[in-house]
Amino acid sequence: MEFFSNLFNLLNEFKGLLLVSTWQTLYITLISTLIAYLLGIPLGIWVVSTAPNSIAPNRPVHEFMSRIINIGRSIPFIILLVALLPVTRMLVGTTIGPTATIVPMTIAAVPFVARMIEQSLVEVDNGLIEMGQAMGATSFQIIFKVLLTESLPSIIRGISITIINLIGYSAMAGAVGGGGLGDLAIRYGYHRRQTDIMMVTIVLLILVVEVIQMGGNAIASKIDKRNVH
Amino acid sequence: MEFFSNLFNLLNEFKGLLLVSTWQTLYITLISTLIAYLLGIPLGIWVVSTAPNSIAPNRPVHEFMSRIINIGRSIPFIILLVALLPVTRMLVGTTIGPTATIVPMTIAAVPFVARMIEQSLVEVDNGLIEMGQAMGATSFQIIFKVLLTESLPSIIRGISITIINLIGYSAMAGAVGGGGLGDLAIRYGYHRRQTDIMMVTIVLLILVVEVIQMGGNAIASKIDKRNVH
Amino acid sequence: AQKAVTPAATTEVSSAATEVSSAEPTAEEKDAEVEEPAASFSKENPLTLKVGASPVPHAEILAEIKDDLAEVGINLEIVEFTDYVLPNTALEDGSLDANFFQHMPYLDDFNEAQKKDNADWKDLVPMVYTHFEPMGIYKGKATSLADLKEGAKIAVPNDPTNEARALLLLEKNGLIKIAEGKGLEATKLDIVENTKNIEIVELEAAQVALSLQDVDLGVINGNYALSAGLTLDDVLGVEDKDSEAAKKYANLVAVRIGEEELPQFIALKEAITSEKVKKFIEEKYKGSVLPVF
Amino acid sequence: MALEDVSLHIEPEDIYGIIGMSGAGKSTLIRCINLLEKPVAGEILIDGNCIFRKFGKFFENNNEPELMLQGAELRNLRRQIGMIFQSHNLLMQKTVSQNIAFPMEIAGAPKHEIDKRVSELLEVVNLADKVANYPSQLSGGQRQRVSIARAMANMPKILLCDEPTSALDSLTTNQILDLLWDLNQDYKVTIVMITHEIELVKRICNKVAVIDRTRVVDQGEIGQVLLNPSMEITKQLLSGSRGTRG
Amino acid sequence: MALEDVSLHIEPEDIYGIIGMSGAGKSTLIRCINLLEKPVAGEILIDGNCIFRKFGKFFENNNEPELMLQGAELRNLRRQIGMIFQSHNLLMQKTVSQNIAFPMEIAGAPKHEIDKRVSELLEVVNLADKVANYPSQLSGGQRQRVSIARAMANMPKILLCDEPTSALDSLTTNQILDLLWDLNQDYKVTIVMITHEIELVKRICNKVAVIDRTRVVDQGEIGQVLLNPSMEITKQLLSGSRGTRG
Ligand SMILES: Nc1ncnc2c1ncn2[C@@H]1O[C@H](COP(=O)(O)OP(=O)(O)OP(=O)(O)O)[C@@H](O)[C@H]1O
Ligand SMILES: Nc1ncnc2c1ncn2[C@@H]1O[C@H](COP(=O)(O)OP(=O)(O)OP(=O)(O)O)[C@@H](O)[C@H]1O
Ligand SMILES: [Mg+2]
Ligand SMILES: [Mg+2]
Repeated sequence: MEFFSNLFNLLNEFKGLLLVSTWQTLYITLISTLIAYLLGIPLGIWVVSTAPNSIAPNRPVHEFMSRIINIGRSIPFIILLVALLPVTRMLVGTTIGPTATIVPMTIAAVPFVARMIEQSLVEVDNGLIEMGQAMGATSFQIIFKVLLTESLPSIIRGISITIINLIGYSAMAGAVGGGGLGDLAIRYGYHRRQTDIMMVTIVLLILVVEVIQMGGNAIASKIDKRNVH
Repeated sequence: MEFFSNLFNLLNEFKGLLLVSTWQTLYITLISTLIAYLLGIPLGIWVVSTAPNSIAPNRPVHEFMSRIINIGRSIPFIILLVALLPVTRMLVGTTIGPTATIVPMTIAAVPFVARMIEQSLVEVDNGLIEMGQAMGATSFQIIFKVLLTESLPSIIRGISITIINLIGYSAMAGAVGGGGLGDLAIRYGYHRRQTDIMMVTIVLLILVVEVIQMGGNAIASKIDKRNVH
Repeated sequence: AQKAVTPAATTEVSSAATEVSSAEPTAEEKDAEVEEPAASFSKENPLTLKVGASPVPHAEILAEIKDDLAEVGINLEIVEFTDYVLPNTALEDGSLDANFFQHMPYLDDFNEAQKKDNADWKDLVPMVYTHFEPMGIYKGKATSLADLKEGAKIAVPNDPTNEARALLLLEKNGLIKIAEGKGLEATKLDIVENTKNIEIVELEAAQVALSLQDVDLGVINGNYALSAGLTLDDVLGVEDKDSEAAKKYANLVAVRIGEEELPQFIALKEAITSEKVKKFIEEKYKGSVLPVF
Repeated sequence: MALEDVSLHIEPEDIYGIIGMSGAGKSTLIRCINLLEKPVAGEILIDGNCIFRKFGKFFENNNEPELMLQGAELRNLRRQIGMIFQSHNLLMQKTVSQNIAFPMEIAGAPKHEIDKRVSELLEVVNLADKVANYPSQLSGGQRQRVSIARAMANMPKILLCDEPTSALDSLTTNQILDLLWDLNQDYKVTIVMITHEIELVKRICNKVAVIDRTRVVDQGEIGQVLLNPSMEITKQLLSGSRGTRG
Repeated sequence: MALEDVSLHIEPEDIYGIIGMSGAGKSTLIRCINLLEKPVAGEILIDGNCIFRKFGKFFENNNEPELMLQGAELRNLRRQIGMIFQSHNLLMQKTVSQNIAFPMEIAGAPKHEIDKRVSELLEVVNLADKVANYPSQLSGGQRQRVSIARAMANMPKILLCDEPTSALDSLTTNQILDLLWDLNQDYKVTIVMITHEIELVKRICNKVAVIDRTRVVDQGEIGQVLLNPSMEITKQLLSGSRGTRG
């Protein structure tokens, strides 16, 4: 009884903050994911298709892209964030707050996305690529009409993994005023040691993660036609 | 000229710290990856094989495992780290230093690993699972002799992605004196604004990431027999 | 140009203001600013003030005066940071109007370092000093400074503001010696004398209190000690409130140079140094945070 | 895709042919025998033992209990049934010999026995020189031969063959047919074979079933069904092979 | 896997059969024609145009420049060559009609034309009821028919068929052969067809090549090669189909 009335009071007191933070988490991660995929898909495709024995082998380009991706993945997030401050300011006019967070989050996510895309694309049956080539498809057509369509379910599963990874990053971005549930949990749970509000925040985080994971899996299974009944 | 002599002095001064940090990064991430895979592979297999229409459908178990994974992925790393302090102390006798870092790193990595394994396993051709069933294989045999062997190249690619992700986490593990290159870059380069040492550290990080990514890709290509010439 | 602080304007205007002040304002212009009456905001037409702050105790103190400022037409927006670099760069570039997390030695050092890399850097200056967070040496496995054994482990915060301070406190208590002239730049690499072969373990500031069991001693910020449930019984050495340190490390609200006397900041200064805040700090932090006004 | 109204009687030691047009339901039918496919309703008996029974309310005997072999019982049954898949289903990451060894490993045969049997089978299907190759390095017919060898590895009592020689030339087909014949004669293996080459049925089967649009339309001794075809579809399948041009 | 000593002369409007034992190199040979496989040395001409030339130092004419069609030229050539793959190679995530439409989309045909042609082809291969199904929902023979329809979608000038009827019953096989025959007669399509059923070669091919262990051992007019076989392997392939038992 007392537990529930305490919880109720807590929720009442922090309602606004919790709502805003949930919104911020969704806003930051979904927008960054979107932009990161817009940039990461071409990058991933590029690095896969220029690989030796792939559809458009080009060793220098492949190695260059691969190196760029690796560099992107090497730089600790907080350092990337600071290094990008001028870019962030230029793009969104401020360096703090959820919107400003999107810039470093996106840049940090792009190389990860590229690797996830690579992971999905290399699984496509070589026979299908040959089929495309035999039909006279350009590399571009093979990419769009064979590789991407055939690996779509796998790419979707990768998107869930990426979004949830980015939710983790967004907690770090909280350090610089980005906000969001992860940051809220850290500030209240870790810095202020208010375990109750931390718990509520983590429950919300779990719900968000749950929805994204279940949604991703459901969509992937639904669109996957390799095993229809 | 001056640049090089400066660099030389810097390297000389920080030689010890750089070496130790590189070692710490490798130690922390490789051990955590190892343990995380030992735990994450069974978890991933379990969640995949109990899924509807899979080899051993079991809705309650599947949902329970899936939920556990999602919870693991929801909790911000720094909070997980604090929550695990008692466990860490119990397991390694201390809560500080590189070895203590391995505990939260591993726990944070396990659910990620499980999802990466899931991502790889679901790509295995259904016809092969049927083949195993038709031969009278147990679920266990199908898992080991069909699913895991057929998806091994993809799993190896996933391991590179995971290790590199964990290197990112290890930068955060600086909170408990875990050390490592990421932490060094943040503390000296970022907090103390010593750009030169930050640069050197990041170059080392890039090298580590490069070796892991190239190694992973090379092994994956080598063991993949779907396209041998 | 600084007059243009209209009610509707928030961040954008502040950044415009920054650009103008970079044009080396003359003395006359500065005077003009000071003379500007505080009529640009009111309860009906509130002005939003974005202040970056650390969660504890800074953001909590600000939360305490939020209502008071609303009374005079200032909508205080608190942006919490757990980082010590971004609140300064964000203030300088106009993303914030003020910040509240640091002490003067750190701010000086920061301005100094930024100017080295960036000729356009505009100094940030203190607007009001508020409180002091005494740092203490707390018992871990060891129960006194005297019987510290050879090779003992001492945990210190790993951020630059706190690490150097912790090392200086250890120096003051005769445990180590730090190289001359390092001051707040000091890290464990600058220890020149270490007779007991003490091992310095660098941890996140909030973490030190949680890992006390695993080290011989820990140097902890007062507020973190408080939230970890540590009491005065656990303290072996502390920066006391009347010491040099108290003055030196007094926390401050920083603003961009030339804006110290803007009416909204004067209002903020009044609110944050009120009797009410003093009482709040004393009651809430029980001596681990001390008001300096 | 459900089969309708299917009732086959395959006796031990039969070589039972199944013919029908593409898409008629031949593969589906054969997959019911080892329960890879679960019938909606009906009854399957092997050697007199019921392995599946389920009757809807429209059946007379709907009071008999439902039954479907599960777990270890099902696995034991399946280990005695070899299967040649229409789409081969080879493990792409395993060599030819590892693929052939697969069912023996599953059944827990000792290593030396596996090695011995695998080399025998490699000789039999004429792939001794490809022992260490991977399926991606094989021609279509070579893959099919690996699949045939694999199905025989465990000395099954029943062999389900889904178009086992569809990718093989006439010489190799003959060898495989000889092999099936010998298995049946010497080891009393019951063979169920789908094929679209009626010649093959005539040559080695003793019984045949004709499937048309998910129904078994004719079945019985080979002479009865094929030499005096009573059903239209059987006549067409037979005449189809006579050709219209040439 | 390199073919050795191969020299084929396929004239426009030929229906050219290729026979040989499993693993002889038939698929490899046919894949050289559209350069999916790159020969180590040799020369390939289509319609008198050289698309590949490379001679090692052991050849007489090693002073002729190396040549291999690339980029847009290669793609244009390939768009005029239809191919039926031995392993079908259907897009698993696309429906039957999308698979058939694929080469036309690649060639940039307008949508209404694609729709029209796809429904024609669906009728031709008898899959009109499967138009919206995915390959995983098809039987083996149905998949093969999708692959056949796809190869014909673009009205190719050359049709490479790698065992196009291996999974089809005699009735359907006849329909497909009629179709190939009509294409050849009405639209002057050159057809190269691998098959292991010598009957088929006899029925529609005018020329045939016999491949044995990576070499072309015999080739020429059908009557000359098959009716009076001079090579041992040809005799075996012919006799193989006569059967040894029955
Ligand atoms: N990727 C490869 N690596 C090595 N050898 C290969 C590879 N692909 C094919 N081969 C070999 O080349 C030979 C010819 O193969 P090909 O596929 O051309 O045979 P085929 O005549 O079409 O046989 P089938 O009738 O069985 O399809 C075979 O012995 C095969 O094992
Ligand atoms: N997963 C599925 N979903 C829906 N329909 C299916 C599925 N699998 C097969 N079918 C349909 O069931 C029918 C019978 O298929 P089956 O594979 O048994 O044919 P078949 O007689 O073996 O033909 P073929 O000689 O071409 O292999 C076909 O019409 C096919 O389209
Ligand atoms: Mg079939
Ligand atoms: Mg072939």
